[in-house]
Amino acid sequence: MTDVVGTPLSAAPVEGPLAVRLRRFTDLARQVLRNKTTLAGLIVIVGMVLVAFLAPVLTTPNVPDPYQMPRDWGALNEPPGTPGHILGTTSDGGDVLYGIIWGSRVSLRLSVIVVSVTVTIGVIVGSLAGFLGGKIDEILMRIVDVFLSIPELIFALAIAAVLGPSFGNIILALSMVFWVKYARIIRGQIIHVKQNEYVDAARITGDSRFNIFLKDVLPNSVTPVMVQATLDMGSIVLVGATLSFIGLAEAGLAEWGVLVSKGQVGISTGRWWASTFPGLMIFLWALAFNLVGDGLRDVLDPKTESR
Amino acid sequence: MTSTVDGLPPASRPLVAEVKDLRVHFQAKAGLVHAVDGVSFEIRDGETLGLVGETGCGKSVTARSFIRLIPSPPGVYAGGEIDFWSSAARRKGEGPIDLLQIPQKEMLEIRGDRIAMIFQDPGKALNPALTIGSQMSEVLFQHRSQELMEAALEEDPPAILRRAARQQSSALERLLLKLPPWRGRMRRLSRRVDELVARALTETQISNPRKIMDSYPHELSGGMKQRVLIAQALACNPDLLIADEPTTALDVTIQARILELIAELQQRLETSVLYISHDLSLVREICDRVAVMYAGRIVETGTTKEIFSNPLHPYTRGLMAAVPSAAHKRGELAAIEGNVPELVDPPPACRFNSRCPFAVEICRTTDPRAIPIGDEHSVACFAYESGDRTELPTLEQWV
Amino acid sequence: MILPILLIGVSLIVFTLSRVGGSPIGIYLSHEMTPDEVAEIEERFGLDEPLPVQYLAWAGGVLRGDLGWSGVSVAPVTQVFPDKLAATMELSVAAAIVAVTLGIGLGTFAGSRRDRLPDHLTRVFSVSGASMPVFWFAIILLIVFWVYLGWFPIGRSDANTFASIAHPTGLYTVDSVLAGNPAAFWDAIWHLVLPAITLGFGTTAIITRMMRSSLVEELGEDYVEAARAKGLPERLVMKRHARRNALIPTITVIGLSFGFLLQGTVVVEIIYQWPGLGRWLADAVLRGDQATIMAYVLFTSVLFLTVNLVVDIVYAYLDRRVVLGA
Amino acid sequence: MTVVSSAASHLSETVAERAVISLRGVEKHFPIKDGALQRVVGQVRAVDGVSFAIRPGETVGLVGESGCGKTTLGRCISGLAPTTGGKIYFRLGDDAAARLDEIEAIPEAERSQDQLAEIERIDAGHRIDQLSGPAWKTYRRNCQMVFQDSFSSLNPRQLVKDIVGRPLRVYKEASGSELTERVVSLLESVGLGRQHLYRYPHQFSGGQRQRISIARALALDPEFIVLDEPTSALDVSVQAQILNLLHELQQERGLTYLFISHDLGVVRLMSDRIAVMYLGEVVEQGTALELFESSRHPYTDALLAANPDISSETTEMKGLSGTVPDPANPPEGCRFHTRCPVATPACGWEVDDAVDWLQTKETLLGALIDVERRTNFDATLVFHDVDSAAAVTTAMAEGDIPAAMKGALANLARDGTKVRISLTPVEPVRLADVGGQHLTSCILHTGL
Repeated sequence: MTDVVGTPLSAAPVEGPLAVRLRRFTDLARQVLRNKTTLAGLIVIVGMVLVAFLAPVLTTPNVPDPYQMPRDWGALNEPPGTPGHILGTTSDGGDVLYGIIWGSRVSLRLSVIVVSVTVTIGVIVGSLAGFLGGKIDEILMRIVDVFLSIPELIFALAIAAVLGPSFGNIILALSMVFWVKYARIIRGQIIHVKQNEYVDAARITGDSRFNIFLKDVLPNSVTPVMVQATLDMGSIVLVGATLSFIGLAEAGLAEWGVLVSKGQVGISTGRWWASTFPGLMIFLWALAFNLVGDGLRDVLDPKTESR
Repeated sequence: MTSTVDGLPPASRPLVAEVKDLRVHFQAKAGLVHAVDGVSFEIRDGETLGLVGETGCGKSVTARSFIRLIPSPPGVYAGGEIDFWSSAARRKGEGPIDLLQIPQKEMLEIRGDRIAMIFQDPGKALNPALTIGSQMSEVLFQHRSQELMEAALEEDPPAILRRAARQQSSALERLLLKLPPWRGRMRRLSRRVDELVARALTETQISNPRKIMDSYPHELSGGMKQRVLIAQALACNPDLLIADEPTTALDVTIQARILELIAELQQRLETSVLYISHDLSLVREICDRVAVMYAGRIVETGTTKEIFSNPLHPYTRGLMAAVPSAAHKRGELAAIEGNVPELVDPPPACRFNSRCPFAVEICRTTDPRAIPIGDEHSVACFAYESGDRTELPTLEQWV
Repeated sequence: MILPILLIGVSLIVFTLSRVGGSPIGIYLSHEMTPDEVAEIEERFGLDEPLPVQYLAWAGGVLRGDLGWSGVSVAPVTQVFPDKLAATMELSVAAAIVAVTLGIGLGTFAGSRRDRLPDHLTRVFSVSGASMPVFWFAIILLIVFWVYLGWFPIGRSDANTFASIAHPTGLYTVDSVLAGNPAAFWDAIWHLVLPAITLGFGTTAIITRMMRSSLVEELGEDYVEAARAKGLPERLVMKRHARRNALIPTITVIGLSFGFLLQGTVVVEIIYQWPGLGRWLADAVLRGDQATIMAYVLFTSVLFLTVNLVVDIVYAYLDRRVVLGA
Repeated sequence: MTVVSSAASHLSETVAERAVISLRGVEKHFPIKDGALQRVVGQVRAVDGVSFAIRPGETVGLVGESGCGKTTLGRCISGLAPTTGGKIYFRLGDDAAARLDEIEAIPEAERSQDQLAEIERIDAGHRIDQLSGPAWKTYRRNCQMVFQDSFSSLNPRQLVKDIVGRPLRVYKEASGSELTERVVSLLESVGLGRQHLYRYPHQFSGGQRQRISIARALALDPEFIVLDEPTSALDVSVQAQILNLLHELQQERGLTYLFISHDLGVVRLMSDRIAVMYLGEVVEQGTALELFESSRHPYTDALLAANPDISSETTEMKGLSGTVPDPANPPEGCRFHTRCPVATPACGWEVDDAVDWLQTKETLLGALIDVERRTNFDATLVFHDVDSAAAVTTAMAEGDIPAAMKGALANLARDGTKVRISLTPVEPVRLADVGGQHLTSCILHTGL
């Protein structure tokens, strides 16, 4: 009923393959950025990533370990606005601003590592299950189901607790838990994409199974994974910070969750700042990636709004 | 199957509906899409009017405009009117109402009661989560609540029951209605509705209505679902039935049965039918008159006999020659080259000019108007404009 | 049918974790013990047996209700469990009620006004909910409503009120109703408001989003148009057709988001000093109390699976095309 | 197996001494799985013993309604779906086919070692599921397919050049600028051009996309193309373009087509010979002219009657009652008997038909508790109460049931709430020649 047909094809100028592919990409990018909230999210992300990269320039790194909070024993519990401690200090004299800046570095590292590891594992497992099918699919998916039976934060928490408190272990624990989602998504996509007639058409040309998987199946299956990965860049920081809030990171680490936990003690006496600012950063980080992820989904994958 | 109401010839029967210069536009990113762009035709009492055209020509939008089903936004009724004479109004000698102007409340009273619709895909037009019986009873509750109450309840039923019969119960009331003293009367009411639903199903030659009523849509075959939808549409004995490609999703042998059924019911109930289709040979079988649509406009209207024996518009001729038939030799179908034009902010012109082998300058710059050719035939083509009638080449020359 | 497989799988994971994380008898050991004494304890707990045997022994113990010794509570796990469970259940059920009603309501509200102001506002709400660190949100609410405004208390109940009534169920709202004590009831509710809101916020966001998008999808279905063509008023079209069917996929999400809710209890209980399972777990994590952690993981998974089983049954009831067990 | 022999030998109309594709009793059954253990509880007999041959240069039309198995058969022939029974041969010589006929006429147990070896030798060289190496490649290259849905049959992430050029790349026929030129000439042969090389499928209309599909199928210069409803998704004016194009290409390149469609008008126009399928079986086959001018099967008659021809003025459309039966449990005898307007008592009436008839008697159906089945022709119906049982017995005896079914009713006896019915058993119907290479399975015409 709403099918209004046809751009007159002959009118458009002839373009080379590169130009066509590039234009497809820029068209998509323009479509994504047309949405104002997506654009806002992207700006926040760029800002935070910049801060992460420029941390050694913006602050004087603590020695020997810049990821440990510096202690200014002469300025405990200073409120925001104190000279030298614009966002105030913690109960043991840690500068909140320093924690926020180096915390963004920690969060960036956390999310990049966990997302790349989990996407890789997830795509491999999901592809094996979805493309090969049969018994392999059956076994892999049962494993995935078992993993999904434990709420992910609880699972990660148990692993991290067993491994002992350290931020490295948090990264490890999250990597062990979060791949499952991707395996499931990509398997579902592949099974769906496999039914398309272009896969049959490729089989008729006589191309190998592996080529068909690589050229026809995988490229048409990855979109939801990209969307999910963007969303997870945010939610992994959320979960990671929760774990360090509970106490699974090293004490004194310049990490947002640790800082909120540290500041929590003081709120009953009105010292609100040590928790509020780092927490706000977690919120902004997650929000920004959620906005961009939503925007991507609206453009790339409008059918599956949320699952 | 030309039906004769009161023995009158088609041309002199009273009007049921008259569409005048209807325009429906859609707001798209690229601009305003003129999906329906100045459509005029009339439907007469008891006749079947076929509205034919290819995908995207605006036939479905035109049909939905009768009961204002176009979602807005993005759709806009940009002009024109649809005049409608209900049987009651005509009996009382009242004038028509403009379906595009009446308030929403009146529109709700017309939908499903005076004007009913059956849809292209019977599999999708039924709610998968409700039984057939409960879906069909909705129509009766909506439009026949008064009669239902009179038949099943006492003289002046309490408000809670009146509201139930009008489907206005709140969650709490629905709970209360399951308890005495209302439960018994509620049961009488639903028994009465079930009877009416069963009768409506029997009308469409369903031999086991009670079983069908308890079924869910997925348990029925496509043909059976379409029967159910027809029964539902005709339950209130409407003045006009809009059939939007009702058999496209069905197999041919089932399709033929459904068409027989519609024709038979139409004869009996004296309903007028607006039949939307892309299939010329079907339209020829079942319609009294035909209007051919192309790219948002009507290019030709006339009696079925006229249109098929003497098609005038180049598009109509091309379309007919493109349908494979026993008369064709392989490889010699008449294909209309090119594609349907874009309908975003179109300039004044004959919409067919880019594909028309006979197009001349005026076709590209001016909107054509409908030119009457005889009593029962009109065509929107400049070739028939001037008095000297430069006739187009014949159908045979198309190929 | 798949449930036993999942339960066995979960128990295997828990067992593996408890063996990986150092000695499961760490809680009984101390530095003063001689190697012989350690070996004796190991033998007593069957640690000299091969792993499959250990697993079976452990699983058998779990089935008999032996979940080990909780170092944090200095008592057997099964003994401290019920009270803490009641506290957590009261909190999560309250949060779930908030989340489901609010989520479905808001989702319907937004979905039926697609791309208009209410829809945009709801989107802001749901995106923030999904991005909100629960522990930070809890702290912010505490700062505002407890520290500055003093409207709501923390903890689970007022000590005097607690002592004034009996606690047969451990659910204080229910207990106070049973005792016929309105003051105790209000006290229980009062203590419940902030934690329940905090806990429910994220879940509300998830449900809202799902409800909105599935409603938008349903509204585009042919049968909704057909319902309009029947002359039904928009209210009925929405209620009987669109909303009802949009609930079907939403139900699944509600089941899954229950996991989100459960994991949220950990931090919420820490911050609001709620004496439930979550806080118990956090303590155990800090003190390296394996038995408590594993008991918690096991329990949470079983609860999560049960909820989703119920959800599947409800789903099949709502959507007659689904055949259970297939 | 006599069906096979008659089918294969009678189709040797053209002079060439081999067929392109020969089907011999092809079956494709899909298992129905149920329960947690996914046990197989039945078989959907999508294609159930189909035999015919396709000669070089001709177009065979395969027509039938949805679910009749025509698309599945097309997928089997093009090698996309493995068969579960019967054999499909590629380029089987007529002499080899004749040998197979001879040997297969002998009961399996009585065949000699030599004969078995001969079958094995023929199979190894021509049977598509046993081909390997170069033989498989030859088959794969020469048997292409065009699909119904041009949206889903073109990879949305590939440019037209990659889509059309892909077969050339797979067989390393061309690369670089030569590949581009070959693709351009392919595009030109289907009415597109160089300007379309670097476009994505979504930038084309339905008709144009179908042209791209055809260009891809032509890339390796195949002998044979399966056309699976190539124009069903298109508007008539565009359909005409594509049908003309297909004809033109066939003339130029001497292509052989299997044209699958539900549209009789299109099949009639495009095909030299036509096979009509119903519920997994071919019920009639013959030349297009024979089939349309003097069909010998009531199902074909029904299709014709339901499909008005636009050029004739006075056709009365007629449909069929009932629905297509479940292919997992096809009717006995002639599978069409449940809907056939001219069914006789010998057409295969069975217990299920009696139960189906009860469906139309609502009150009686509700009283039916159990069906104790001895065979498909003999069962005891158990009713809730004596009255219902008596009512059913009377109705059946007094001819409330279809006359043909009543004719087949051999025994009807009531014992309390139980009604025993037995119907005359019949053999499955077979395709048989009724003259002029016209085959039908209708017993009214075959007299079997």
